[in-house]
Amino acid sequence: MENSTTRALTTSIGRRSFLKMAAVAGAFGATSGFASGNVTRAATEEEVKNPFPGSKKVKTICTSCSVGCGVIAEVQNGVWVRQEVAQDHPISLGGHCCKGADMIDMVRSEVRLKYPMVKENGQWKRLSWDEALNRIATKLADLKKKDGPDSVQFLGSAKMSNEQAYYFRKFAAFFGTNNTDHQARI
Amino acid sequence: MEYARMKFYCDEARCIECDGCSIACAEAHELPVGISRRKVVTINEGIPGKEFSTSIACMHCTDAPCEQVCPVDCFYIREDGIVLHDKDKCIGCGYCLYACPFGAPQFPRDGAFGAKGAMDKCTMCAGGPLETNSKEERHLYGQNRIAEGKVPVCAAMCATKALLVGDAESISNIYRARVSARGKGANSPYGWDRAYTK
Amino acid sequence: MTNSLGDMQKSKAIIIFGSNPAVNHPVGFQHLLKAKERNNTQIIVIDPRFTKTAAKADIYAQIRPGTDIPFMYGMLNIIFANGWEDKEYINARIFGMDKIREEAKKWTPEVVADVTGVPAEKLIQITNIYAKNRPGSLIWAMGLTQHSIGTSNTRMAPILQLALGNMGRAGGGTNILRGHDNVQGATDMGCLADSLPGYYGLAEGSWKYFAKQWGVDYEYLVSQFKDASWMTKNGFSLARWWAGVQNVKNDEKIENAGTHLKALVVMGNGITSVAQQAKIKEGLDNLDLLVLADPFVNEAAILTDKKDNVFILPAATQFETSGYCVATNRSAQWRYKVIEPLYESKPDQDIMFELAKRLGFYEQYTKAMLMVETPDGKLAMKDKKTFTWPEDATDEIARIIKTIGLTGWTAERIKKHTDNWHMFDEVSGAGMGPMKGEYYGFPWPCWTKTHGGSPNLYDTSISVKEGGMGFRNNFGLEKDGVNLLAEKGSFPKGSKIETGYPEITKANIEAVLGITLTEEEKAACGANWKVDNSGILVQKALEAGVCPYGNAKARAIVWNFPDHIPMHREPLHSPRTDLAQKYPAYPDKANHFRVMTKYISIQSAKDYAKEFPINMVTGRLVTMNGAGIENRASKYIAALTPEMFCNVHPDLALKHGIRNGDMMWIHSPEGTKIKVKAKYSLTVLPDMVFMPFHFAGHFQGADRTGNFPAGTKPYASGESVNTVTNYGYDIITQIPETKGGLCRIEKA
Amino acid sequence: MRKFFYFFVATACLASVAFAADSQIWGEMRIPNILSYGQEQSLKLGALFTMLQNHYFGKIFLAILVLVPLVFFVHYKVIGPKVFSHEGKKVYAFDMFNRVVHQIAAISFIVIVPTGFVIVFGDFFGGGTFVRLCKNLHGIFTIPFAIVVIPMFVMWVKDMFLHWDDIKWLMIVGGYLSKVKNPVPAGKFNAGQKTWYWLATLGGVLMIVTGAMMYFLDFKIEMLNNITGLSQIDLLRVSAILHNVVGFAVVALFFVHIYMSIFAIKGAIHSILTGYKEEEEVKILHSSWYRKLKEQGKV
Repeated sequence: MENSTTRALTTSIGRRSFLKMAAVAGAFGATSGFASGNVTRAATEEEVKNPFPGSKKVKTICTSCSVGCGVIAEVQNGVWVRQEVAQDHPISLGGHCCKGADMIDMVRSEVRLKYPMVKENGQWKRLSWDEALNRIATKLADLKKKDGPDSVQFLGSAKMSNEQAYYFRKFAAFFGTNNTDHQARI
Repeated sequence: MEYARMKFYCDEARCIECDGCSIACAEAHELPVGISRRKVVTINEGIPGKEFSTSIACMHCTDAPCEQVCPVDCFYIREDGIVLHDKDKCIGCGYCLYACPFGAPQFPRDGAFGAKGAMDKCTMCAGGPLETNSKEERHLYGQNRIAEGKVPVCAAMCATKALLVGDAESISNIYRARVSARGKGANSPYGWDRAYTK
Repeated sequence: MTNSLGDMQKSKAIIIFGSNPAVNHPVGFQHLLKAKERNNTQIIVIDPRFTKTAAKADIYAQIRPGTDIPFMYGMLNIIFANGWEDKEYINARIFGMDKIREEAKKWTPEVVADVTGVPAEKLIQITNIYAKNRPGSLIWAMGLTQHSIGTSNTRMAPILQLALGNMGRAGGGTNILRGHDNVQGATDMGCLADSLPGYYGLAEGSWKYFAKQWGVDYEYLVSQFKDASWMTKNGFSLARWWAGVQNVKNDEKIENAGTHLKALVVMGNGITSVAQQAKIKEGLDNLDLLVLADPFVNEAAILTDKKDNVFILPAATQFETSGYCVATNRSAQWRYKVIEPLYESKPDQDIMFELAKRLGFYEQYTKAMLMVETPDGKLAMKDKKTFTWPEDATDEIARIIKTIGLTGWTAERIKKHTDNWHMFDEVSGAGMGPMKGEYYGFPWPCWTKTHGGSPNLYDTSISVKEGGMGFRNNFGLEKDGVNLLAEKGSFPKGSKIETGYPEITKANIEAVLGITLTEEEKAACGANWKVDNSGILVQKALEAGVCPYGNAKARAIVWNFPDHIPMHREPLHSPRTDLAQKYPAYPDKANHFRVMTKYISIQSAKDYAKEFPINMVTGRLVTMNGAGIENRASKYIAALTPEMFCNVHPDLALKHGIRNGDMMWIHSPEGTKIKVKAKYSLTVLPDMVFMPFHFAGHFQGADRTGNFPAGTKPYASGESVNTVTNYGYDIITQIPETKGGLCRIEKA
Repeated sequence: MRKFFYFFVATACLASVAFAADSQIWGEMRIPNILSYGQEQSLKLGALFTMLQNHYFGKIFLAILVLVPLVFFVHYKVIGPKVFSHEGKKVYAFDMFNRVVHQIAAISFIVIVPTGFVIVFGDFFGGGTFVRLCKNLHGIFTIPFAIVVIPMFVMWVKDMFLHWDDIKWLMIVGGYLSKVKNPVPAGKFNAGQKTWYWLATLGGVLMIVTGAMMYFLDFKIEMLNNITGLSQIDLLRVSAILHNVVGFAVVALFFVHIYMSIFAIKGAIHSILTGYKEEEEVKILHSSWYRKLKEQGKV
């Protein structure tokens, strides 16, 4: 709404209090979720226009702890633009602790590792995925041949999905060692 | 037409200082680091029986002291009781902070000589005087979830549902129901008298 | 956890041992707070520290770290003395409670008070409240497990619950609050050094089962190993792998197929939050190859001085791939992909597949995703050439893992629940409307593709089809002439058999269930329900209201463990030398996860308490989890807890001239030290310090954050407390003893 | 000496910014700092400030802005200015140092006072850029004043102590209520000037300190917190109240000072520009000083 309108309203209602929304007549039903149903609100379509047009909401699960809170991610053109509230999730009921409320920020953190790197002579060097994987695989194969598969230790993660965790264990089995573990140990 | 008066209330028996609300707020409105529109504090930490936590932001006082002292009159109170302000008018003098019982107004430091920028505070996720849900509004005031028909993000994401938002009467009812279920007398809630004066 | 978070709203009393859900599981804690309002539930917190959970508790007992067993025996002592135990329940469903009763007699409230530091009156008060308000739920977490007697602790707690008849009841149970988001799932998936997926064990039979299910010859798998004998031996664990690295100075003998460790491949594991950081650093420094795949730079790369062959690979976060995760209550939820992997990051499975291709086992490795079970108990190939990640992997897991009843966890079903999460009840998890008859996330065991999951383990008040069951029959039918099966009258509701029974096998099914199988059925089913591809054994059992794993007694006596019943043993570094002599640690153990692990030789080496008089407790902050890197890399969260600190009581600090905000040194008996900021707090006793374990990047006073590649340094760094946590490992699981150590403090 | 002083001021300014980084208001200490109105430790200054600012400060400033000039207008019309011969001999009253110091302070005041009014009546100007600019000018032009206030204090302090003449001067209101040019009892500075001096220097310092506190919010002077026992937020509240109250006096006397120098005594302003006062003016308005000068043979 324009400033001028609000100013006009101000004078009629009182010097210091004015309303922005309420005066704008129009049907508007989506006032769900408040402690009370009779929230003072009525707004035009223009007012309730979606701030992220064309976005879709993806249901997913928080990656912080084992409570398993629901997360609703609002995605616009492949960009996670907003974290929404999973109000009807049966465990979390929309709740989040600071970690959960910040999932979006974790994903788009500026200090993420952006490309594969290797330390050579004490210096970090960027390299391609292909080169990185080739070099790692060659070294692993060498060790397996020379020292046996038990010269390698695998450490998986409790942050993986079940499929990944299962395939991590399976990887160690196919590599030929039981030297594999994850955070459940601690 | 009777309007509800939108209020926050933090139930101390439920608040566990998880900081979910303050981070949800910072993240939803993409606030600069150091601006905390909402903050959780614990009082008497480590003293059995006396420790409690509470989440504080602008309480959207009925008779808002900030609005009373502002020399440039940048505050306005919506019919539903939400206290908002116009950042384009604000001169960053800090008077609202001196008047506020909750320490809600926040001042980013911008410009030379450590001058304070325009004040920033909780908007109850109702944006500001610019065009609703416009980029400009989001940039200056953050999301306008109220306009979208959504609950302010802090209360919606409260881990233990300690933080309540809604019209004052409904909140009182919820709180009363909880207190009677617990079978204990109500503590005098923090700042209740100021924020809830009729 | 045997029950669920919502289920705790049905409890009348909740006892929390060494867990801090208000900080570690804030959202889960809302159910406890609601319980207080709903049932006037009495919340009892037993912790060395006055935690945020304790602040919300009705009763709080400040206990000396590592003395939980005496405390619980003390409770049992009072319970038995007053006859508050559930005699009928004990008789029908528990083996060996007499031995517990005998041991409990020794632990009078006065003895307990001396050992634990909890006054006798408080113990009596707590026991009184807990025994008289049933069902009572018992919660624990790392406060019980991270001890050299961790396993005994975790046996003791269920024994207490069993004595009161709280197991297998809504509102009761032993509710272990797991840490990471999918630690339950990853454990179920056997991402462990001592197990195959689904807890199948490392026996030859298990390997053969898996070889068959994976569609490869058993001999092929054997050929990958050094030899078949190494397939059945535990590997190095996360806690002590460093002991096996070449050139690491260590007097503890290793047994690792004649070689040392030379390479370490880490995916998503913050090894900077594991005990013995100085040793871990030494281990890292001496590796030939270090591979770290993580969305953020794994701080192991910063910790090590290794100059070559350190690879850091950008792994995608869980929001950039999909799959399912298992919450602490054993229920599965689908984690939908939100966005494509950012930057050059790749999901973990792609990294594994790419490595498998280069190592030459990709075909065999992924073959099982294209396999299906047929009703005749055979395995067939799906009629498609390429697999779909992750759905085909989900179904592979559902097909293979039968021990814990994952058969019902198909991708389709799990997605259905996540899509419709609004159709489930907050308290019981029961579905409504189209989801009726199912529990949210199908908490395992979920026996078949139509089973609705089991909300509470060992609950006999509902039928097996609805999620009921007795205790598992896993250790034979009798021991020393005593029946190990449940007694007459104890059985899941609606069961055809009204007494105990063994687990269902091909050989015994007809006799146990009193049915006859057709010849085809006989030909189709496997040897027992755990390896039966046809599903007939489970099917028939469920039809008879019988639980496939049997109906047995819970064991209070575990004859294959060093302590047959839980016995108190002082921490290796005990502040009470007198008690350490009375309750000594285990003998040293050779070849414990491939390395000799010391107990008594450490404990009796010297009187630690003289030089290191201060108890050291570690724990989590609400702002972070695990090694903390992902939270410290978030600007808002980093601003809340910007630096490493040590909570210290002002009385203790001032004795050492340390003012609030001063830097202080913490010295460990191993000779390591860390420099941290003192933060006055009344939550700790004056003989104790508390530190969070989420920080890394500094090491023994030196700032190593300069080692981060440009643009990847998190917003907060600090000393890792695990540089000074003491030596000590559990006798069974090898979990580090980080919750009962000693230290010395000094002003920096 | 002056160099050192400059250095001190610059350091103080920078230090305040540095302190601000370790903020007391926004950091962990927030709750002890932001005390609710009703809380025990609170001095209820928040409520007091709110009440004063809401009901009184603006009105008082408006009254000063309107009434003081009005009184002078009436005085000018009814009694008229004092006119002294500018042709006669002159008395050297202010040396170069005096004049420079005074001029710097004068320039500061000429900016600070009007911008102060703009802030007080910010709503009249509609807030926004203009008022914000004035707020910043208000702060920035404090710096030159802060630099000269101590030299100013030192250079005139010996002439500024209370004297018997001052009482007499006050009894006859400096002779300004009469058109007659009777010698008025006063030394080099009369009681009015002395009042203005003390207010401008001591009050000025108070204005600088309270202003800086408010400008930086976190201008942490721990000594102040310790001495007063006040939390930072209460100190800020005290600052706001003092700044306004002392502001009334400063503004009122500033108007008096301007009226006197420009209108009430025709041409009096020249003395601070050139350093020379008219002998007749001195004789009448500073009769005691004139007598002294005569005794010393300086006129």
